[in-house]
Amino acid sequence: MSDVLLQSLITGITIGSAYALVGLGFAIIFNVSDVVNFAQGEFVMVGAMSAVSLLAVGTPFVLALFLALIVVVCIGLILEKFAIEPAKSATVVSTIIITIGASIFLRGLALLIWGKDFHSLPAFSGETPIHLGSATITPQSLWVMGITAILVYLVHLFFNRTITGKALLACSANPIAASLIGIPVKRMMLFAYGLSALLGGAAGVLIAPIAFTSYDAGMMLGLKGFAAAILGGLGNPMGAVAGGVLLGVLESLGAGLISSGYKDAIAFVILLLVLFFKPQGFFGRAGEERV
Amino acid sequence: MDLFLETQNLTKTFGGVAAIFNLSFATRKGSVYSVIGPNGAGKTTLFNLLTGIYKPTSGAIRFAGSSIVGQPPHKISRLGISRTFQTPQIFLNMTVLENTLVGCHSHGTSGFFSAAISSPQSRREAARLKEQAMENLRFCGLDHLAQRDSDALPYGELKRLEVARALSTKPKLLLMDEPAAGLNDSETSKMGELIQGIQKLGISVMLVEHNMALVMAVSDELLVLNYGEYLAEGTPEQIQKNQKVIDAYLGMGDENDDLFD
Amino acid sequence: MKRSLKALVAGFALLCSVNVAQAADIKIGTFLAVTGPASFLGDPELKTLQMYVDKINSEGGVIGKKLKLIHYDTGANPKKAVNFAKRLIKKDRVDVIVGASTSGTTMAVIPIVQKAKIPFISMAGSVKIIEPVKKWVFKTPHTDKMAARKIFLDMNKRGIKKVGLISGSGGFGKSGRSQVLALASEYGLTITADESYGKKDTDMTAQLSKIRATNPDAILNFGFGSGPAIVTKNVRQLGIKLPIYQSHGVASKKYIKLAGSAAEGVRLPAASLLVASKLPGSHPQKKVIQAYKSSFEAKHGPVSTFGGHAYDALYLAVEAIKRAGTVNKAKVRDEIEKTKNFLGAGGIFNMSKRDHLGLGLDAFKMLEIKNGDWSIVE
Amino acid sequence: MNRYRGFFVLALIIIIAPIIFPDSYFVTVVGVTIALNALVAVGLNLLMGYTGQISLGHAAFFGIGAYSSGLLTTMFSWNPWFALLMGLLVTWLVAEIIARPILRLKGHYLAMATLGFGIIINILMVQPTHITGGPDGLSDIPVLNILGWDIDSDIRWYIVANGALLLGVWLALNLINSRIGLALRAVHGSEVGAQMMGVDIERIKIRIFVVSALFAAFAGSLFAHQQAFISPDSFSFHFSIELVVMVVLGGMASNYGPIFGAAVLTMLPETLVVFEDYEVLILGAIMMGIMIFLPQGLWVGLSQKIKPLFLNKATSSVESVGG
Repeated sequence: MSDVLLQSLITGITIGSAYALVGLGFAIIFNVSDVVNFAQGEFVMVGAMSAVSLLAVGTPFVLALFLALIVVVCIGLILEKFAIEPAKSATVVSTIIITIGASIFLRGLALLIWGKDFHSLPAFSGETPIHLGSATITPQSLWVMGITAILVYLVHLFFNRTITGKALLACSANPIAASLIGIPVKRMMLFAYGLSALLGGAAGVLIAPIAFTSYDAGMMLGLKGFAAAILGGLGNPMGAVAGGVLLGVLESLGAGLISSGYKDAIAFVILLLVLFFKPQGFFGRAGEERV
Repeated sequence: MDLFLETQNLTKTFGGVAAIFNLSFATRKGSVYSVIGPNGAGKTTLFNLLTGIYKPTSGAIRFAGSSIVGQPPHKISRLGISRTFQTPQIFLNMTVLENTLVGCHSHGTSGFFSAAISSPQSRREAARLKEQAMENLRFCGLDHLAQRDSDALPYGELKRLEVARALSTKPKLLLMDEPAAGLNDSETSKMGELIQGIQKLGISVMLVEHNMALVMAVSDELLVLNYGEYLAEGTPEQIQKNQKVIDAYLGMGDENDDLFD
Repeated sequence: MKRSLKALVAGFALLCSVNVAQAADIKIGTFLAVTGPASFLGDPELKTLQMYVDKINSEGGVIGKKLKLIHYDTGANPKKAVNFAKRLIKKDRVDVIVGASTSGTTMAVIPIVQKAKIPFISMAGSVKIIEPVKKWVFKTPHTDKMAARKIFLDMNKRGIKKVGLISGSGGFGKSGRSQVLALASEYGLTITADESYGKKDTDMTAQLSKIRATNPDAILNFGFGSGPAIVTKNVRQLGIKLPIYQSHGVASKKYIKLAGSAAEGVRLPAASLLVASKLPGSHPQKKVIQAYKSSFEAKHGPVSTFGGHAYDALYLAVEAIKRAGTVNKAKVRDEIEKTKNFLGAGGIFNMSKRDHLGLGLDAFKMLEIKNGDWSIVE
Repeated sequence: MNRYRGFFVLALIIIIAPIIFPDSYFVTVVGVTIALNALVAVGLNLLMGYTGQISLGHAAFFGIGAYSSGLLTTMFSWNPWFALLMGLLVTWLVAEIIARPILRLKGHYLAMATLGFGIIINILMVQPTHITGGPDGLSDIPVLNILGWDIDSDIRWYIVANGALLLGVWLALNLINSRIGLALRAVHGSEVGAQMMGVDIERIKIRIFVVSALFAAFAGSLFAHQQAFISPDSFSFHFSIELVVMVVLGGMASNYGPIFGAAVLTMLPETLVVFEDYEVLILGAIMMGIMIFLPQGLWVGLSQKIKPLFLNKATSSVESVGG
């Protein structure tokens, strides 16, 4: 049983890393604009799909990954510019519908461009698994965990050490005050979407060698990312990362130790319980609402 | 006159900082009792404690002889305390009359089922409540605007609408949080008359207000707070002569309310 | 408000008036999961139908009439399938329905076709579609029950006693799972583990290490989509050396491509179509299969058995219409039921009152993946 | 009375449509789907549009209704009407139990929690195959019978489903115009404000959540009998989203907006089928477009755009008379 436990943990952290990157994207966009971007999962899909296409036309591997990320960032910027910005005064519910519309639109676009097949990317550095006792870990898992850790650290530094990062946080705290002290809120919004798209795209190319990708692969990852962001306390980037890893581990422990059929149910039951007892998520700001 | 609303050693802290500290006071039935103090003195926090929106960290609140600590706001409202807000909490998605009708909520009994089938009993009740609401609108001089969307109302009328709505709960005690804030002189004097009119109906009033002329004109008694603590209590004349009060206000600099306007 | 009401009424009027079709055509209705989670079924199915309807028309049609194909995309949603089936019957007034990529959409429309009394040939897998027999309902793909039997026979031959089962939580996987559980003891097999995974799951190592802990002799996976490829990869990543069996749900080259080298040695039951060129010249189906394969691949790329089911369904209907000499629904139905020795892509069909599929276990070949290609296990 | 004017117009459209277009697919088949979807949407609108509480899990209640009817009539041969009542009862219980903790959440947290609830219920439909039939679903759900009248044809279903819709709209109309309705809208306007007016906001949110769940469950039971077959795919997360889109697209906080939204969203795929692979793309674009340009929804948005056309005319004619 202990090897099942260990294997479940490894799997959980790998998949959880992808959730974490998607969740981080959710948190960043929410921070700046109070919008939950349901098209976040589509960034993941577009990243992986673009890389697949670029490789297919003979682009060198690293360049293909790099260009794929640029494609995703462009999609993120376009989304902000043409769907989010024009609908500025929209309520929570209508922004939800807009981003769901955007996610359906991107899926439709992907369907036309890439068709309905599953695609896979080659692993970054071979497929020979590394043995840890009776459990194994693939090199790609290490890539996923490692690059996720680096990205998360960079985002953390960005928010705490750079002027732009601090300006982004200021926009979230009080957009009117932010614009009064000369922070270009509009450009910050654009930047946030670009950054989230980048993170989503990165999750896409990292996870594609493990999980494959298809035009409709984004939906589920988007949902899980949203759950991760909520679990960590919306608007708390590092909370979202923790939430993502936690969700991944919960799912795979649920599958490995309890019941694979009910593993999603287990993950969501725990999510609900967390919300019931800590309505602001694990790391969200709590306290009485001031009137 | 008997004691009506009283607190004993009331304290409320937010993250270790006391917004209200060890406050004890009592109001009399039928009086207009004002709470004044510099900005940040904890006046709105006090109202939120009295209406159950915040739970006190410690201390007691008694209304008409029984403790109301820990009661949810709607229960406190049904016990007879209603309030208006510093920034009006008008239901902007409704008309003026509908806003006032919500105030009548606790005086109706028809539930989901009889409402959904529009039973004769619920229709009779609706007509009765509508009459009550109209009466309160008339009292506040808003009856001609009854069918108007509330989000189209000028600020002064929004403030009076809040009063009409609060009166519809048939309160014994009405807490008014800066009713004159943002009003011009003529609107302010109208508000003053309204407050006196409310007192004449036999409803006690507790007032938080920065406009000292208004406060001095309508109040029977004043409580002065400073940084959440009791500073002084007394009639307008007594407060105006109180050295501690004068010092506290002078210490705040001249941007603050001029006590001796 | 009134104006938008008017617009609504006008919209109704417009939609209802587009109801003109040429009465002379033989109308073949179909509703497939061309998008959505089962698009890998619906897509080749639709392409096959379109290709062969064109071909038949260019050769002069059937009983002197042209065929007209009317298609709606269900996205594998049973709710949509119900309305589209009604639309085909009521609005388009089709003569026969071939279609439904998934068991869910098929089961959903059965009450409707039964009531409308219209012949319906499904391309979905579940045995529930034809067991018990429904008067107007036929199907062309091999059942999951047949697949389970074929696999178990092969396991018996190899001396496998204990099987670790993993299945997809979709309709195909669930239905296959219940057949496996029901039939295992008949072949003297024990199921040591019974795990599952969701449609969009990305990693199954947790389930597989749990299966490994039960010490099976082989791992059997019932499912379709990307899941089986991930399972295959994960098994090898975990260093599990056991034989892997897959179902006929992965019978397409895409599976080998996705699973890569991990797919080596995987066995699965599948129609002869996949190994057309490796069939002996004497094989009765060889001509049909090779013709289908080459014309599909010339236009659309690698063939899968799923398109073959559509080919069979279309030709079963067309042959029945030819024999009946009319599009009278009852007569066509009777003729479909009388189908004997029909050489299809999936096997040789012999239908009867009690068998609305008409395929025997011999329609399946046991295949093994060797060097990235299918090979026949004898 | 004034409040029923829209109701009568709706009833008129429903009655006239099949008379003008007898036996038309779009009226008697799609019309049934529209009516059932609209019934759920009207209920959801009570919660979302009027009370301001989002639910991304309403497909679950629709499903609970459908599965109660399906299971009790097929496995235990219950009378469909008792099964339907049982479905409502079960829904009531489930809604009541989860409403308390869930409705303490706000905004996106509430969205996530309801979404999670919907997914859990869907898994409970998929996994216990021996009870629910799993992903292959439940077949042979018997025909509904009203006073000896079998509801077994499209036109009969048209009558029943639209009758149910009219009943639902009538109840919703009464509710919204009552003391309760005012309190609900007050909760949407300002929660503290409503509390101070003596509204028990926790209780009233729970009540309306239950009511809107019952609307969904009732429609779900009818759906099960109309389709004669149900499977978990019909009650997935996607349907929850579709329902929300119906309400928002049509226009929240108006009783007819959601019906209009349900009609549009049900018709859209039917008409977009001609675009084949472009269908998905177009659907997404339409959703975004409407929300960007008519954020209040089609119903409210369009009528606001149309009204000035008439008003301008009216005012200008008045001016010319005055001049």
